[in-house]
Amino acid sequence: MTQTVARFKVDYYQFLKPDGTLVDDRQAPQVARDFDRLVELYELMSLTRVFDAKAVALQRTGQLGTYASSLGHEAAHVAIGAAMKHEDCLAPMYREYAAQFYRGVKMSEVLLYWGGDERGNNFSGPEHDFAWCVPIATQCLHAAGAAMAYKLKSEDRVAVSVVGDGGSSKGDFLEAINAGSAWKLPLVLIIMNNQWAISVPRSKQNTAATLAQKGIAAGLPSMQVDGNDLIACLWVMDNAIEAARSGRGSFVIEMITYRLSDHTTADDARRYRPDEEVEEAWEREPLKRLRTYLVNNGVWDEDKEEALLAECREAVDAAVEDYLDMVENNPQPVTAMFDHMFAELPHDLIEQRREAQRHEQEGGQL
Amino acid sequence: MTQTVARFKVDYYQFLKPDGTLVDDRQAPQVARDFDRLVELYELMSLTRVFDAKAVALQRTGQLGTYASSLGHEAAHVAIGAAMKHEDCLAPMYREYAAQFYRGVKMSEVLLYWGGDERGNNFSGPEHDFAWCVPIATQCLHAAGAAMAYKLKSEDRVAVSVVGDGGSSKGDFLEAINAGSAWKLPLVLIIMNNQWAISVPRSKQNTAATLAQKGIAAGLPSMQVDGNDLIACLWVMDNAIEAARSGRGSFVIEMITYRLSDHTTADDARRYRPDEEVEEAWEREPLKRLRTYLVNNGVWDEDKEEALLAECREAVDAAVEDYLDMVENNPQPVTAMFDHMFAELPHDLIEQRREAQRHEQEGGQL
Amino acid sequence: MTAITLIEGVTMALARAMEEDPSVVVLGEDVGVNGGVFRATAGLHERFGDDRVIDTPLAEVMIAGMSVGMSTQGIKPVAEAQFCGFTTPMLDHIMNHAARLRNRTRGRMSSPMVLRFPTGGGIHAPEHHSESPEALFAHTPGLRVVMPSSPSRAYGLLLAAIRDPDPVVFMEPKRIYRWVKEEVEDNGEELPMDVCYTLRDGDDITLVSWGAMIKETLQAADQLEAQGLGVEVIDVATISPLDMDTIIESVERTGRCVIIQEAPRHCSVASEIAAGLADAGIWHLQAPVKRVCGYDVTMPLYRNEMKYMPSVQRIVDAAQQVLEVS
Amino acid sequence: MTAITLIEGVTMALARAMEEDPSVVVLGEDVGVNGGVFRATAGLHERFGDDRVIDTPLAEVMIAGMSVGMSTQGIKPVAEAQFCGFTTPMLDHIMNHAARLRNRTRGRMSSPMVLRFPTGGGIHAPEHHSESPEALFAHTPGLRVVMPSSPSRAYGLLLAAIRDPDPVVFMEPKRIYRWVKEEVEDNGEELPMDVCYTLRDGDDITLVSWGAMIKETLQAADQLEAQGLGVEVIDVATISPLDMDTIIESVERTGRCVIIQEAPRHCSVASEIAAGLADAGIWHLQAPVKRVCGYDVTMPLYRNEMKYMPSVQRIVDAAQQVLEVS
Ligand SMILES: Cc1ncc(C[n+]2csc(CCOP(=O)(O)OP(=O)(O)O)c2C)c(N)n1
Ligand SMILES: Cc1ncc(C[n+]2csc(CCOP(=O)(O)OP(=O)(O)O)c2C)c(N)n1
Ligand SMILES: [Mg+2]
Ligand SMILES: [Mg+2]
Repeated sequence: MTQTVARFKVDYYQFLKPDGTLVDDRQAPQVARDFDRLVELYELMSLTRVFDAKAVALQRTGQLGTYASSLGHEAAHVAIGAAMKHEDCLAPMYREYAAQFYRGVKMSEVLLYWGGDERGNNFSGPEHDFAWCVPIATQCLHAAGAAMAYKLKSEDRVAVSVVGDGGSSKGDFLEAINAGSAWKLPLVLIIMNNQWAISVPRSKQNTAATLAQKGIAAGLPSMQVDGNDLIACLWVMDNAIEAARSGRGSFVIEMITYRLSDHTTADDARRYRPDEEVEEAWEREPLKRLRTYLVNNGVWDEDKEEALLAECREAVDAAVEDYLDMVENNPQPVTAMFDHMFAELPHDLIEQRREAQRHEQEGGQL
Repeated sequence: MTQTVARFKVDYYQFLKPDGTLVDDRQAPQVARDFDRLVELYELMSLTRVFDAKAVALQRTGQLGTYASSLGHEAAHVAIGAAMKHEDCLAPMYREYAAQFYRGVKMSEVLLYWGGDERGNNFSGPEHDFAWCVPIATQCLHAAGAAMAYKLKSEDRVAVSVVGDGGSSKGDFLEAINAGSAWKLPLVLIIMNNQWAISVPRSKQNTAATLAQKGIAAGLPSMQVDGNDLIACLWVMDNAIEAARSGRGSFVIEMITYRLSDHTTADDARRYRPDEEVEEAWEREPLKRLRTYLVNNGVWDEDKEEALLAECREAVDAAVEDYLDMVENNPQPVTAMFDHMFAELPHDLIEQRREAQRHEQEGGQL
Repeated sequence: MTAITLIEGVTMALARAMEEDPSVVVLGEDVGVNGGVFRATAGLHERFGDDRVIDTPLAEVMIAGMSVGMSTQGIKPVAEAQFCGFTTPMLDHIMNHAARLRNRTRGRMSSPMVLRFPTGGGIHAPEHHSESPEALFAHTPGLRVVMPSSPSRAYGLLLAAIRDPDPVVFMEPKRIYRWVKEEVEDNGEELPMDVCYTLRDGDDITLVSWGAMIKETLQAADQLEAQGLGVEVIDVATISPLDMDTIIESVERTGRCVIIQEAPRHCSVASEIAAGLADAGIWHLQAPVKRVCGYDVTMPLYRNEMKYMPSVQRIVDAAQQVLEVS
Repeated sequence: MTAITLIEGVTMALARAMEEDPSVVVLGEDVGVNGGVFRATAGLHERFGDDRVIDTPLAEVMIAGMSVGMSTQGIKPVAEAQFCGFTTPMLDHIMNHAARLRNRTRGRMSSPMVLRFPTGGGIHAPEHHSESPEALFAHTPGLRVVMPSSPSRAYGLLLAAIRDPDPVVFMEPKRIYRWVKEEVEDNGEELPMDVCYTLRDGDDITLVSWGAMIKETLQAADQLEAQGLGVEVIDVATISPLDMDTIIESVERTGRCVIIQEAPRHCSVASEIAAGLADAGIWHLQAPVKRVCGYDVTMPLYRNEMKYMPSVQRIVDAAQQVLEVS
């Protein structure tokens, strides 16, 4: 005898179409009418895009190390930042700058990090936020741990983590989902599906209809959202975070977007994906549609746009200056690699630190 | 706008009720009428149970190391063995003796293994079958790799792996599911949900309705089956394995059973679970219901039962003798720990091997 | 004050630490109601409840990763790996995060957590239950690695580990969990985590070991002393940072050193100690530095495990070889 | 025959092995159409197709575990970890299965697979891209560990690794992927995986190193030779099993030894070599054995990475210190 014992579904959310009009005026959520918030976030998205172009340029001219661009992810990223409270905890992967800017991380700190200086990780964002995380998907378990800490301490805080379409294949992410379910943790796990994991397309990660359904594995509410639609991202994130905060457990959200840039500046995406795909993806990018929407609703115009871009360029230039000043005029001494290993330097490192210092003074360089 | 983009379900299969009658005569699958097969498997289940009791007794008298009993899992285990072809590959956890016996592993080899002698892993089952696997869930990826090998070589073979309710929380299992989906591997993954992972109950692994739904994460057909119902287990396994063999990808099957014994002989389950739960579980155990069914259908009786048990005891006693003879009269020399490390012993081990040999001759013992 | 075993020292330290610091939580597989497969957490669940003594799903990556996460947010996780062989899936989070968080963030964050687990062979356990992976942890910058060999050191060092502001790997030599009893006062006094412990003084030879091999090392010392020799026995106990000074100071007097460990030899802690002697200790050496180790093979299943581990005889032989050199 | 770089030696060996043995498959993240992030597998996908050059989902545990599985069923996986730092999640399957399968089953099964990955610092990469974890693998019984430092050794040793019936960890020093070009004939000839390679003869001092540090070691040797000293330079190349004989034979002549590695010092390969000298080589030593290593700290982000790694100056200093002893 057969008996169906469980049923599940994945819903997809989109409110703002690529052409900048609402899918359905009557069904649009309240946030679609919160123009102050939308304009504020549009400005941050724009700043992020200007920053991004500058960072790539810095790398091309040898002033920055490898850099991972966030081009095309701005709506999704900014929504993550905007939906969180300061006391919530963000465990990012490595390109969610807009979320971090919203939370207080400075552009110069992002540059410091990619500029090969650990001080970038000692950023101005919430001090309980995690730094950028290179080992893919490991951050998801750190977020689960943070959520567990909040739960144990009865604090009304939520942990949020982001993983890529590629990273969602990794056991760390899948175990984090399970942990969220096991302890009903205040945890929001976001799969940033930008269709590519370096050169590996989404279709090679697995053959499932969605990535969101990974949450079903552990019985978590799981949904897809148009990651280029700020309104949908905000709506989904606001709801998930507040539900998590109020004790309703963990959520899995797949944000569907597109990596418009190379994977990082060390990558050349033309080697593995057709130009047409990228061109087509540009049609759906998040800034243009939001701008159209704001213009259509009379809260944005050409002048504002021009002023904003000028402002962004200025802010970015100032950040670059701060960054370069830091690494050129105030570089870390060799001893910095010792001084943060432990709260108190153990005896063996005291000796090695002395040796390193001596060598630096002798100008010892490779 | 919301749009449902994917729907899933988990079905549960049961044909033979705990009281030994069919749930529904008309819906019973053909195998329910294949009495030759059912009797053969009943005999093997019985043998396994006799073996199991003996192994526990050996451990209690110091003649065997820690032993993991299979008490209560006999139907599920035997169905796994019976559904597979010789050329298929089994990657077991550590208690699926009945599956392995069906595939040619000798009882004396199981004893050798738990008796602390690697020769038990060099067993008489298919030489491409994996040995018992201690690091929980890792075997699932070995099975995925085997399935990949068969696929690459265009061989019509299926890999089968078993993991526990506890083990199903581990990234290895979850990554194996994903691999099965990514490459449409001929892979059948079985979650042997016996309600306990040592002292941790199923409910603490996660709060999902089923464990089967983990397969949905990667879009695999996923189902639950009464793991104490041989007919249902056979039907589900037969179908999954043949579907996998014919190119229809991977399957996730949750078999619901109960660990009637302690976790291993090193465990005392009374510390963490109530007697009533165990007593209640005995009501659903697999042998009795199958025996009733066979008796009701006129293919089994008291005499046969008695003869079978006598036969089983004899076979088990012979196996114990073989085992004891092996470890007592033909123990592995100290050099055995060197001789299988590499196809050819590297120079550093040649020296160490000599040293070990010298010490053994000197009678060097701790 | 009663006489307790090493594992009781562990339990006593856990209880003490949980009592004095509400942020301390114990987590792992079967650590709750069951009290741990070796009973190291026995009684803690009853005493401190579900929120402080946490049974986890069966997922080591998760245990390690969540411990890192918790440790950054004001919780002090004392995570248990059920056996040494199951720490391997934890290495990613331990090596790549716990050991690095403070340095990565220039001190903004840190990962004060303890990973404790039973280690070593000799209890007739299955595969992966009997390994000695201390070198893997000790090779990783940013970790402290500790292995006590007595009830009092188990108590004092575990307290120190839990109170330490950085991640500590605390390895428990399970073969001697119940070897000896010792009077240990539950006074909350920790022991330093950066010194070796000299168990016996002697001027003819230095035997260096740690963990369960201290047992055979002391027995070998007995045999050598019966021959009228002065044997210094050093329990390394704190493997990282390694207190080479104490060892070199001893070898300065004895001129001879044998290092005993259960782990395989290649690139091991014993190698590190010998290398330290080949550098700063070279002028004191009157004989080759011998390492008596597990062989460089997989720990055998239990019928042959004792033949894998250094025996008293092998230690005595090595010592005599070293002593014969004049 | 054309002059090729080290990484081209890798690619040439991969192509050769795939050509001669249809069971060889290459798998990993971005190894397919993209040809690997360093281009080590460039051209292979075009030439051998989807079934032989396999892009995997992003899951290192899976890559390692499936490679073990495949290797037992007649496929020879050559798995790539994209960077050294991402081998950590693979350790469980490599240490607990690949290294053990043959022994576990008394030879019934084995795990002939290769795990290859770029290692070491100096290319201005992000965190976790610049580590030198050879000691972790070398400490594990059952694994061969190889690290070439020249195009010809990359070619010959990788061929040997792929043809070997047991698991081999093949580490590629990415800083010197394109350092020198060398004429290497694609003749299918493998090199032995159990000997050190002596790059220069000399009677005053022995410098022992491997991987990318061979570059600085040779430069240090140049400086020392300019002072009229005879410098023997040994490229260990095959870290496990370690050919101590060649090293001891050299030190027998020179009496002095400096070991240079990028990895941190504690419980490292350098420690093993020094320990070997403290034992079997003790009577030849005329001076302390010095190890010039990465410091026992986390590899810094790129602005300071060169200050972490042994510089030519540090090597020369150590050599001079050792040479001063009379
Ligand atoms: C564990 C691990 N493996 C491999 C890498 C190398 N790597 C860096 S980014 C990346 C692809 C990530 O793709 P995805 O998860 O989709 O995120 P995206 O970069 O597209 O945002 C890979 C393979 C890594 N950083 N960590
Ligand atoms: C990776 C790993 N962690 C921990 C253990 C110790 N251990 C052995 S069996 C077991 C419980 C397994 O429970 P489950 O997966 O439900 O299988 P069952 O024993 O119930 O059949 C544990 C924790 C192990 N063998 N491997
Ligand atoms: Mg992606
Ligand atoms: Mg179970």
